[in-house]
Amino acid sequence: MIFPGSGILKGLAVTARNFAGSYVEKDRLTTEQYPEERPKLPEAARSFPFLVYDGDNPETGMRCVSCKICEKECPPQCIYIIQDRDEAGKAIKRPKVFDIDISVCMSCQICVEVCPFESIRMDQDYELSSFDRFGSLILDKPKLLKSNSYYHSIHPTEAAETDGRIEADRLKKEAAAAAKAAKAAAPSVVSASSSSSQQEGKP
Amino acid sequence: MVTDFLKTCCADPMKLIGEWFVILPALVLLLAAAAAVVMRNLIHAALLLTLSFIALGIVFIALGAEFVGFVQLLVYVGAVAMVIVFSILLTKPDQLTKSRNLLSGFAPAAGVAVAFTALAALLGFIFSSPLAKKPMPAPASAPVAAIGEALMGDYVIALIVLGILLTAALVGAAVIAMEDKP
Amino acid sequence: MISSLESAPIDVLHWFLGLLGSFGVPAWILAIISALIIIGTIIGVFLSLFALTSVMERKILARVQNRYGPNRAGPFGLFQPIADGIKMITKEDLVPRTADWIVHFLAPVVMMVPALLVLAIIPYGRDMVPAELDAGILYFFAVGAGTEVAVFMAGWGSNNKYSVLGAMRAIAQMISYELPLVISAIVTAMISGSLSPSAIVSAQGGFAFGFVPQWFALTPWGFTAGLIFYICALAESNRSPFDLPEGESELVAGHLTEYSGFKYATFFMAEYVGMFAICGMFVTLFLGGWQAPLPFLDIIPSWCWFLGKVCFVAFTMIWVRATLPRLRIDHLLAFAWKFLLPMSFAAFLSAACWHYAGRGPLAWILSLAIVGIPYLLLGNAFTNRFSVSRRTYLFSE
Amino acid sequence: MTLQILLAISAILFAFGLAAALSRSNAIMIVIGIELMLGAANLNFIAFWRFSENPSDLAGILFVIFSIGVAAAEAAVGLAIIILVHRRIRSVEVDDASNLKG
Repeated sequence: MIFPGSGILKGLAVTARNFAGSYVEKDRLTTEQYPEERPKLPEAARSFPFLVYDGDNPETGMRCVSCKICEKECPPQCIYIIQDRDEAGKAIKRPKVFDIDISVCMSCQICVEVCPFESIRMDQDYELSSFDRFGSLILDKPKLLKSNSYYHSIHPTEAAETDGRIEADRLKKEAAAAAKAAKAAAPSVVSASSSSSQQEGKP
Repeated sequence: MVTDFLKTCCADPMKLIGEWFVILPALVLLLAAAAAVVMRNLIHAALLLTLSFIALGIVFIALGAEFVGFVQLLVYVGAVAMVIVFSILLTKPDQLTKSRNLLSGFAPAAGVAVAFTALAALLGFIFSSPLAKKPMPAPASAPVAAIGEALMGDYVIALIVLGILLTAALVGAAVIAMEDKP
Repeated sequence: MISSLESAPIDVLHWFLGLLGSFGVPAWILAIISALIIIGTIIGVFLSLFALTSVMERKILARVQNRYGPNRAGPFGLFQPIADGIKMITKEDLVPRTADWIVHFLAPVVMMVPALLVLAIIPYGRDMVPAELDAGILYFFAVGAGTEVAVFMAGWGSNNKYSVLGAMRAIAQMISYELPLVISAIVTAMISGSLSPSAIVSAQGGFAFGFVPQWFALTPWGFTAGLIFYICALAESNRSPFDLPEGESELVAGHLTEYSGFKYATFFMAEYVGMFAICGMFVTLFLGGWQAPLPFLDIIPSWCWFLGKVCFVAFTMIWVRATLPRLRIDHLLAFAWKFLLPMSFAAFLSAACWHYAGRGPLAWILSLAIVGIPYLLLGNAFTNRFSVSRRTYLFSE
Repeated sequence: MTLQILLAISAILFAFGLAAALSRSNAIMIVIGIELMLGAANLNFIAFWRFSENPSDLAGILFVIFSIGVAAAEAAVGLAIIILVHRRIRSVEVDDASNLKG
């Protein structure tokens, strides 16, 4: 013999506790009030690619050498690169145009994997909606270029790793160049030093 | 005619409204009933019947029988009309318009003829009777307390019999419409 | 000061009418104007209550589920009803090509009329009844019966099988729950000896021992009848857990499926106004109407008490909605016929015993027994009947 | 207004009901006709009560109340029978229910 209706009363008590509790305990309310509070993104969060540059000047510090590997590897083919040329028409290791159509990009990160110069990386910016259907969904070079410090702010571990690798590379190359220079002694000191300075890029 | 109307209107508007308060619902009642009778679509007929019940209830209220008017609305609109509608839905709602029309064939025409003969006879009696020419007496009312006293006093046996009848009808309807177990 | 607040609405009306009268407006026009002002005020108050509730209900439901609820439109989301209204008005009014268009068109109107008409007989405060009717309670139920017609018209006129199914469910539910509703309301009429709402309210006046209000809900029979009335009110206003006529998950909103735009808004409005009307009736019949719960609280005007009680009852309805899941249709009808109807008869009998046993301690024991024993028996029979055993799945695993 | 008008209205209503009950072949329409006739009778009772010498004698009103109760019982049983007939012969046309063996 149970008291009929006690289950309903129990249920009402539960909902009443939830109702009152949501005014007392703030951590019951898990909803984020989006435009006012932003989610703290996990470090591994990724949206679309961007280009990293070193130092303060995007043009001179660009890591990209316009090797076009990412353009070839991109599965939906959303990357478009034109190599820059100087007045004489000679190719420079720098892209003149670098566009990513993020309406096509599928965030697969293959471009990041294949880039040998640690130049293209994944961003965390997710507020990319716009009223312009064609223009603003194609990110061009000025929009894509972001500083290494920004990279450090979004993916600190990964950025430190990348910097370490670049530094190690540079040291290795310097050591190799030094060894080469020591071994080959005199004959072509000028050319060796010039080539090493070109390869290591800006620190 | 028009001047008369205006004169009454200016002299005592409330009296005029009072009179039309009976006539207008009565007109609605007759129109809705006529439409309900000739309507081929059963659902429309039932809805028009509901409208005529509402109009009848308003006529009762306008005549001073408030309690009866409300009972009429409660029982007819709330229960009888809904039961009719429900049984229409339970019995082949797909063949609604196949019902035979009025005045097609001999038997229905005879039925209508009988009805109109009865109407003519009734109207003849009504308009020849001296009793029916009586003017309207002062407004009467039936207070609920008085109705209650009468129901529990002089008419208590009738009330009990009605209660038994309703119980029997409830049980009977349930038994009749119960699904036969094979 | 206090007495002026108490009768403030009436005083303002009289002042305004006196002002008009001093300009030489004839008396019968004044009578019409006064009626129009009263009607306008009541409709205005209830429509703004509806607007407030439509946002408060969502906020309360959200809080129960540990969410915030609407808080974007205006401060605390209070302008949400305006946004909803603009959305509803600007939406396209769709009528299905095969619909019975005249029935389809008339249904929202027919739905709205009884919802507004029933507001006429509710006593909103001391001497504040728009229409003092001898048979007020009967009027309430007679006019309320129009809602069923409207729901049926909506379901049939849409020419949609889900709508017809929803309408049939709604009619079955409303007819079934009308009986215990009326019987439990009649119990109060029996004790107070009148069918007039204001007489029933004044029968609940006064305080036992100087502080316990003599509301009908505080007696065994009144508590039972009140609970039955409350449950039936939930069912009559199609609110959860009895909202299966418009169950979204099974019937795609039942009779409302083919309605959009302003017609849908009208249905929504009528449903909420009807809910407030039946809350008002519940307060009038069982919670002492406009009477203050404690003697010294009389300083607060009676209409504030009435409004407060109505809002409280509406809040409990939202609370119940947040708690209980929807019933199945056969359980719903069985509950009405096999539990609520016998219980309302028990309440009837219990009230009679209460009256004839002198309303003293003996009456308490007798009426409590008459209500309590059937409750325990029926309730246990029901819980055993519908108890769920552990399911065994034959072909899984 | 005189008693004549009310009686005439009630007579016309009665004729409509009679016509429906006699000429329609659908059983539900027959029930509708019977309800109309009962309504006409009720209207007569109320009219006579309203025009009576002694309105405090409530016989007319009480008769209407009983008549409404009886009409409700009649509608319930009648429609239950219609549903039963429909279940047996899949039709609510009274002409089709011509077999005495059910």
